[in-house]
Amino acid sequence: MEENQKFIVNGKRIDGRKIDELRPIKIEAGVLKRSDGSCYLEMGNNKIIAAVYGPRALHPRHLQDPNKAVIRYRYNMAPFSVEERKRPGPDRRSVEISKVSREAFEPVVIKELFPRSSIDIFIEVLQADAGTRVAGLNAASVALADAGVPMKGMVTAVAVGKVDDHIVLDLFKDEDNYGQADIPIAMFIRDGKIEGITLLQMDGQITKDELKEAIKLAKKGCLEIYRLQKEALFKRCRGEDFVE
Amino acid sequence: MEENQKFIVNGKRIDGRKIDELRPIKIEAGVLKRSDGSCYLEMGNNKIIAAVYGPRALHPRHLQDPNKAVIRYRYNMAPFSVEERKRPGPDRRSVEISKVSREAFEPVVIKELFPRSSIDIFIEVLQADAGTRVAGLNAASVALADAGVPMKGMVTAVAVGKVDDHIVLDLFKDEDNYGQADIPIAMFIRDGKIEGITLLQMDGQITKDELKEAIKLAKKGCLEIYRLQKEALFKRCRGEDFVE
Amino acid sequence: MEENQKFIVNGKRIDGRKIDELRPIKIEAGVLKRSDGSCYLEMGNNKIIAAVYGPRALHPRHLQDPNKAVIRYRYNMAPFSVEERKRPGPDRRSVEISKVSREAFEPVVIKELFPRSSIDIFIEVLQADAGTRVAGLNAASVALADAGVPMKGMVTAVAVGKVDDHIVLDLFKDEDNYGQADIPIAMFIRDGKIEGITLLQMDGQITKDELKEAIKLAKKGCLEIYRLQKEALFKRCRGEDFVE
Amino acid sequence: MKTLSNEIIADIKKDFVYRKLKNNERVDGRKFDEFRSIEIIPGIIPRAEGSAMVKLGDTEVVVGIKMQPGEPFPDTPDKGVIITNAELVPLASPTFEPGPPDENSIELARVVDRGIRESGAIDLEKLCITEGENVWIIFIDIHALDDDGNLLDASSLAAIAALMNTTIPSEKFGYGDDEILPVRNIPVSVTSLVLDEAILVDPSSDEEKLTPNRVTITSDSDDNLVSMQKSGAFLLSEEKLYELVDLSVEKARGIREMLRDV
Amino acid sequence: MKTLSNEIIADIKKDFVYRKLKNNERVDGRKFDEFRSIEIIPGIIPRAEGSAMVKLGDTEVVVGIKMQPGEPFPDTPDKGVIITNAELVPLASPTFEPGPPDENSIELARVVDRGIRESGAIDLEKLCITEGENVWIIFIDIHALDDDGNLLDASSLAAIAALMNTTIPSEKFGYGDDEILPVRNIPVSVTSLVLDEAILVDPSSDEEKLTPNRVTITSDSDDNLVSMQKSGAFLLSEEKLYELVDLSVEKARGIREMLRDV
Amino acid sequence: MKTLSNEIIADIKKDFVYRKLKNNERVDGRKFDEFRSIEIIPGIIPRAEGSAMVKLGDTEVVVGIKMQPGEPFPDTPDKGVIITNAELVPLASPTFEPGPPDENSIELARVVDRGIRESGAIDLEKLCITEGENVWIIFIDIHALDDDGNLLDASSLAAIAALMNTTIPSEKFGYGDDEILPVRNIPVSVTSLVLDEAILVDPSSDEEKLTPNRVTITSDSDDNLVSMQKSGAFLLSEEKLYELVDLSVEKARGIREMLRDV
Repeated sequence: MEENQKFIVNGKRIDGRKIDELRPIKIEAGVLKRSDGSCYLEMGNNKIIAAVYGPRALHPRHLQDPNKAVIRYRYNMAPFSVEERKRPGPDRRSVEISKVSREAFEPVVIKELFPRSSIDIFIEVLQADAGTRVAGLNAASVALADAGVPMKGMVTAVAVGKVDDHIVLDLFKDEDNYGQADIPIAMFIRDGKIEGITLLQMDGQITKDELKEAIKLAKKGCLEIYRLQKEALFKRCRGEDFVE
Repeated sequence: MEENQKFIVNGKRIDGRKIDELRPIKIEAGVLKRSDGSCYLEMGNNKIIAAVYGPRALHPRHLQDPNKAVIRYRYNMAPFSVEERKRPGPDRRSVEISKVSREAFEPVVIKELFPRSSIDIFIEVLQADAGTRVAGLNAASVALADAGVPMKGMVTAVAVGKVDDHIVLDLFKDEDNYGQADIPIAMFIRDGKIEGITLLQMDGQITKDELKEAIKLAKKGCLEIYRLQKEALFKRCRGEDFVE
Repeated sequence: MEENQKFIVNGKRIDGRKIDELRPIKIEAGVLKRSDGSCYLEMGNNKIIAAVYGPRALHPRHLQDPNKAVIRYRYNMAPFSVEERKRPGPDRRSVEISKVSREAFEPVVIKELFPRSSIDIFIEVLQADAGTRVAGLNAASVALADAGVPMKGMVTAVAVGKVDDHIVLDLFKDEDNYGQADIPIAMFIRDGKIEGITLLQMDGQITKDELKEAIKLAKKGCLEIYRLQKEALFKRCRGEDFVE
Repeated sequence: MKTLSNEIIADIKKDFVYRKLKNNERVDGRKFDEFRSIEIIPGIIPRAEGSAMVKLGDTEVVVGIKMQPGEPFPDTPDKGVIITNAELVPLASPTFEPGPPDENSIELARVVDRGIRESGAIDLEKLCITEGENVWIIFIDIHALDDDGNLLDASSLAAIAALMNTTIPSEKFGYGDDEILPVRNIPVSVTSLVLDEAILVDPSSDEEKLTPNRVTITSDSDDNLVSMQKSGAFLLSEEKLYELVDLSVEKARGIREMLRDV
Repeated sequence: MKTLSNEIIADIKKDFVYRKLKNNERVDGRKFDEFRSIEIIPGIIPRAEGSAMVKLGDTEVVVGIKMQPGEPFPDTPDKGVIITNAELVPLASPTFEPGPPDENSIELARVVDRGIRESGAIDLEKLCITEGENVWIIFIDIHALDDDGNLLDASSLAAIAALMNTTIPSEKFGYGDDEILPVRNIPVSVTSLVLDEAILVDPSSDEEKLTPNRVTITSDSDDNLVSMQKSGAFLLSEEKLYELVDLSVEKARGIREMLRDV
Repeated sequence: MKTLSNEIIADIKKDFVYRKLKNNERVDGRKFDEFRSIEIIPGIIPRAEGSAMVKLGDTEVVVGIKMQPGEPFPDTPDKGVIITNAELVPLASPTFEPGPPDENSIELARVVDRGIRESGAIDLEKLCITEGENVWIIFIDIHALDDDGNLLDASSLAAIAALMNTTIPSEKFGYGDDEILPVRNIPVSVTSLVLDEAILVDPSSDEEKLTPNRVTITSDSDDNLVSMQKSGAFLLSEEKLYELVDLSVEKARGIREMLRDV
C-alpha cells in the first residue's frame, strides 16, 4: 500500500465497495457454552468473539456498588490477530478502548436491578482488520442480549472516516492506516430509532461539515447493523444451531 | 560436550558411574535456625537448601481453608546457580516445578490437622546440575520431617532417563542436556515400602518397555535415597551437630 | 567536565562559590491548592515540589497503626528532570531515598496525635542538580508545617562533600559526579538549635577528621537554610501571594 | 482526622455547585463558555529539551520534552517517533494513587498525543536521521502538579507549548549543531462538561465532582477538527455535538493566539 | 443474581456426575475411554502464518502461529526457537481471571510445548537463517475460547494442526519465497482424569469439577512416548500408569489419523 | 498452630533481652562491641565465577559472582559495571515475603554496593574490553539463607570474600585466558544497633526486634570511611556518631585480617 495511492476511483473503493457500503457482516449469538451470553461476529476480515458473564456476585466486596451493578469491559487482542505478533496482555490502546467501550454501555444497561453484582463483558479479537472496537461493541451488544441482561435498547457501532477527501463508511485496514480520518461511533438504538451517541472518538483532520456527513453515514450504517444484530438474536431465540 | 559423543562406554558413564548408580548424595537436616525445619542436600553438583515454616496462621484470611492446611511450595534458583546468570524471581519453569512439587506433597502431608494454616516449603537451588527438582523434593521431605509436620510417609525422588539408548539412573547435566529422555519421578514411601508415584513428568522419546525399565530403576534409586533421608533425620534426632 | 579538572582554584569553586557557601535557595510555601500543605523549592538548579496530604484516614485498614499515624514518603523524579530521560515510576534509588527520608521525619512528627491515619509526603523532582534528596527534605519540612502537621521542630538538610581534597558545602552536579565524597545530612532543629542528626548517608572516601569538618559545615549550612524555611512559612502566614 | 468532616463538606459543596448551575451560575462566577485564567510559562525546566508549565486557574501541569536517537517503527522507517506519557502523581490530587498509569492517565496521554500527532504539529519526516535505523524519539512527559479540574486541556496546552520551545539536541549526540524543533501547526483541545442540558467549558474540580461526562474536541490552526473524545457514561445528541464543535473551535482560536504570543 | 443458586446447582450436579460414575456411566453418555466429538478447522485466522480452531465437544481453542526472525539461544546457535504461550482469557470460563498467566496456564503451555518439541515435529535446524545471528522464531499462541474441560488436549491438537498449516513468511522479511513449514511428526496428547479406580479419557468440565487429578501422555507418530505429566494431588500406581500409557497411545493413533485427513 | 503462642513468647523474649541490656548484658553473653563468631567459606559455589558463604553466628549468607560481557554505561564508556542485587528469600526468615525486592533488601544491596564501589576494591577500568562497546559486567548476587540478625555485615563480608575469589571467565567468551579478578582494597562494613545510650555491634535478630535503629559504617584498607548509612527512625548525636566511627574502623580492621587469611 502506497500512501499516495488512490483509494477511491469512479466512486468505488479498493475493495470494490461503494462509499456508503458496509463490509460483509456475519453475526451469530450464543456460540459459547460457559458464558451466560456470547456472540461471534465478522465484519470484513475482523473476527471477534464476545462473552458476557453475569450479573454475578462481585468480589472482592470493596469493588461492589450497593446500588447497582458494576460493568466491566475487557477488550483484548489475541497475539496472532495482527501483522506483527502482539505481546499478550493489555497495552495502553486496549485499556483506553476498554474504558470508552464500557462507558458506551453504562447508560444502556439497566444496572439498578443488580446491586452488588458485576456484568463482565469480554471481547477477544481473533483477527483484526480496522474497526475492531466497533465490531467488539456490536458483538458485546448481542452477547448482552443473549445473556438476558436487561437493556434499554441496543448499542450499535461503526467507524466512518475520510479517505481521498471522501467521507466513507466502515473503513478497512488500508483505509484506516493511510486515510485522513477515523471516527468510531456507537449509537444507542431503541425500537429501531437512534436515540443518541454513546461512543465517539476521532482522529485525523476533518471540517465540521465533513463531521456532519460522517455522522449521517454512521447512522445509516448503524441501522443496517442493528437489523443484523436483531436477526442474529431472533435466530438464536428460534433455537437455530450455530453453523460455522 | 558434543551431541554425538558417546555417553556410555563399556557400561560406564562419562562421570564413571554405572548405569544404575546414583551420584554422591549428602543430606543434613536442621541446618537453619529461623525456619521450623530445614535441610541441606547435595546430589552430584546440585546444592540445595530447603526450609519449612509452619504450620502457621495463614494471612490474608481469604487464602485459608477452613478444613485443612494449605501447602505452599516455592522452588527458586539463585541467580548464580546456573551457567548464565538467571534473573531473580520466578520464571515459567519454576512456577511449573513449584506446582507439581506442591502436588507431590499434598497426598502425603496430613493437612486435616491444621485448618486455616499454611505449611510453607521453600527450596533454594544454590548450584544446579540436572535433577534440581527431584533434589528439591528430597530436601523438602527431610525439612518437613525436621519441622515435625505429620506425614503419612516420605517423598523420595530421582530422575531417570535415556542416553545412548540406555536407561540410566540420576542424570547429570550433560546427560540431561544431550540425552534422549528425562523422567523426574517422586515416590511415596512408607515404612521402607514404595506406595505409589506422587510426581511424574517426562520429556524425550521412549517406548513403553523403556518406561517400565526406567521406573524399575527409579524405585531402586528412591529406596537408596530414602535410606539416606532417614539417616540424616536419625542423626538430627541424636543431636549431632551440623558439620559442613 | 573532565575528571582531573580542578574544582577549587584560589578558594573559589567552579560556580564561583566559596567552600562554605550554599547555592541560591528559593522557598515558597502553600503553592498548591489540592494538597493540605505544599512547598516549592529551588536549591541551585534543583527544582522541587513537595505536597503533604493528611493526617487522613488510612486505607486499607490493615495498614493502620492503632496508636499513631503512619508516615509515608514518596520521592519521585519527573522523567525530564535528568540528562537522560528517566523511565517513570520508582527505581531502586528512589525507593532507598524514600525510606531514609521517611525515617528522617519519624522522630520529628508527633504521630501519636493521629492514630489510624496517614501523613503522606510527596516529593516531585522537576529538575535535578545534585542534592535532590536534601532539597526534598527541606521542602517536605515546609510543606508539613504548611499542612499544620504538629512537629517537634524542623528537619533541615544539606549535602557536604569532598572535592579536590577540600570539604565543601552543598555540592552541585559536577562536584557530586566527579568529587571524592558526598554526605547528605539532615538535622533536627528546634528553636534554632540543632538537636541531632536525623538522616545521614555517605559515599566516597574520607577520614574521621574530614567527617568532623564536614559535619561542622553541614551545621552551618542547615542553620542558614532553616532561616529561609522559617521565612517562607512566615510569609505564608502573612498571607502573601505566591509569586513565581 | 480530616476525613469524615471532609466527606460531609464535599457533599454540601457538591449540592451547592449543582444548585448554582440550575440558576445558570458557575460557582466561581464564570460564564458557561468561559475558560479560567490561563498562564503559560515556557522553558520552566531549562535542562530539558523543551518544557512549559501551564496554570489553568489552580490546575497546574508541567510538560517536559526529552529527545534521543532510537529505532523507528518498522512500518514508518523514515519518521521520528512521539511517545506521550502522563503521570498523575499522587502529589496532584487526593484521589491519585501511586502505581502504574490507570485508565484515566492513559486516556489523557492518548488524547493529548492524538491532538499533536493528527494536527501534524511535528513533521516526523524531518526527524529521520538514518532511514530504517535511527530517528529522533520525542518523549512528551506530562507531569500533573495540582489537579483543580480539566487536567486534559492544561496538559495538551503545556505539551504544545513545550514543543514550541524545544531544541533538538543534535550536538550532544554528534549530529551537528542544535536546532529549533519546527512546529508547523498548533492544536488546541477544549474540554466541556456535559451536565443535563448544560455545557460547561473548562470544568473545575468542583464541577467534575458532579459528573465525569465530558467531550474533548481538538482543533488545529485551520479550524479543522483533529481529535474528539467522548468520555463518561452518557448519551450525546447530535445537536449537542455540533454545539460543542462550534464552541471548541472558537475557544481554541483564542487560546492559540495566547500560545503564539508567549 | 445467579451466584447463590448457581453454587447449589453446581453441588447437585457434581453429586449427580459422581453417582453416575459409580454406576459406570458418564454424564454425557460416553464410554470411559471415549473422546468427545473432535472438530479441527485449519486456517481459521488467514492472516496468521498458521492457525487452527479445535472443538472438543463444547471446548473451543484457537491456536495462531506467528513467525519472525530473531536471535537464537546462545547454546543452540543453529536452531530456530519455539515459544509457546497460553492465554486462559476470562472469556473462556467463569473461573479464569484477567492478569498474567497463572500456574495452570503456564503448565498447559509447557506441556503442549514439550509434546511438539520432543517429538521433533519441527526440524529446528531448518529454521536457521544465519548461524548464531538470525533464526526463525515460531510463536505458538494458544487462545482458549470456551473451557468445557480438557483444554490441554484441545490446545495441543490445535497447536499441531496450526503448525501443519503454517507458511514461513520469508518474503515479508526479504528471505526469498514463502515456504510451507515442514512438520515431520505428529504428537498427540491424551489426558485422562483419574478418579478412584476409574480412568476418564477427555474429561468434560463437569467431570473436572470432581477432581483435578489427571495424567497427560503425549505420543508421536511411532507410538513413542514424548511427554508425560501427572497433575493433581494423588498417588498413581505403576499399574495404572501402564494402563494409561496403552490407552493414550491407542487414542492418539485415532486422533492422528483425523489430523492427517484434515 | 504455633502462631499465637509464638507471639506471646516473642514478647516475653523481647522483654528479657531488653532487661538484660539494662543490666549491661547481651542475651548471648557477648560484650557490646563484640561480633559473633565469623566463618568465611570461599568458593562454595564452584560453578559461579566467584562465591563465598559467610556465617555470622547463626546468620548465613551466600554471595555468588557471575560475570559476562555487556554494554558500558554511556557516561563511563571505559569502565566495567557492577550490579549488586539482594534476594531476601522467604526461606531465610518468617518475616520475608516472596515478590520483588522491598525497601529493606534494596537498601541492603545498595549499602553493600557502595562499600565495594567507593573503596575502589575493583578497578573498573581494568574491566573494559572495547571502549564504549563491551565491558565486563559483574553481578554480585546476595542470597540470604538464615537471618539471625545483621544480614548487612554478613552480606558485605560475603560479597568482598566472593570477589577476592573470582576468576574472570575470559575463555568462555573468547577473550583469551581466564584471569584472577584483581581486588585492590578490602572494604568492611560494621553495623551497630543504637538503643537508648547503648551501641550494640553486630546485632542478633533478638536484638533487632527491640529497635530498627542502626548505623552502618564501612571503612577501607586505609581506615578511610567509604560508606555510612543511618537507618531507622531516631536522632543521632554527633558524639555518638564519632564513637561509632572509631568503633567501626577498629572492628573492621580485625575482620579484614580474617579475610586476608582465608
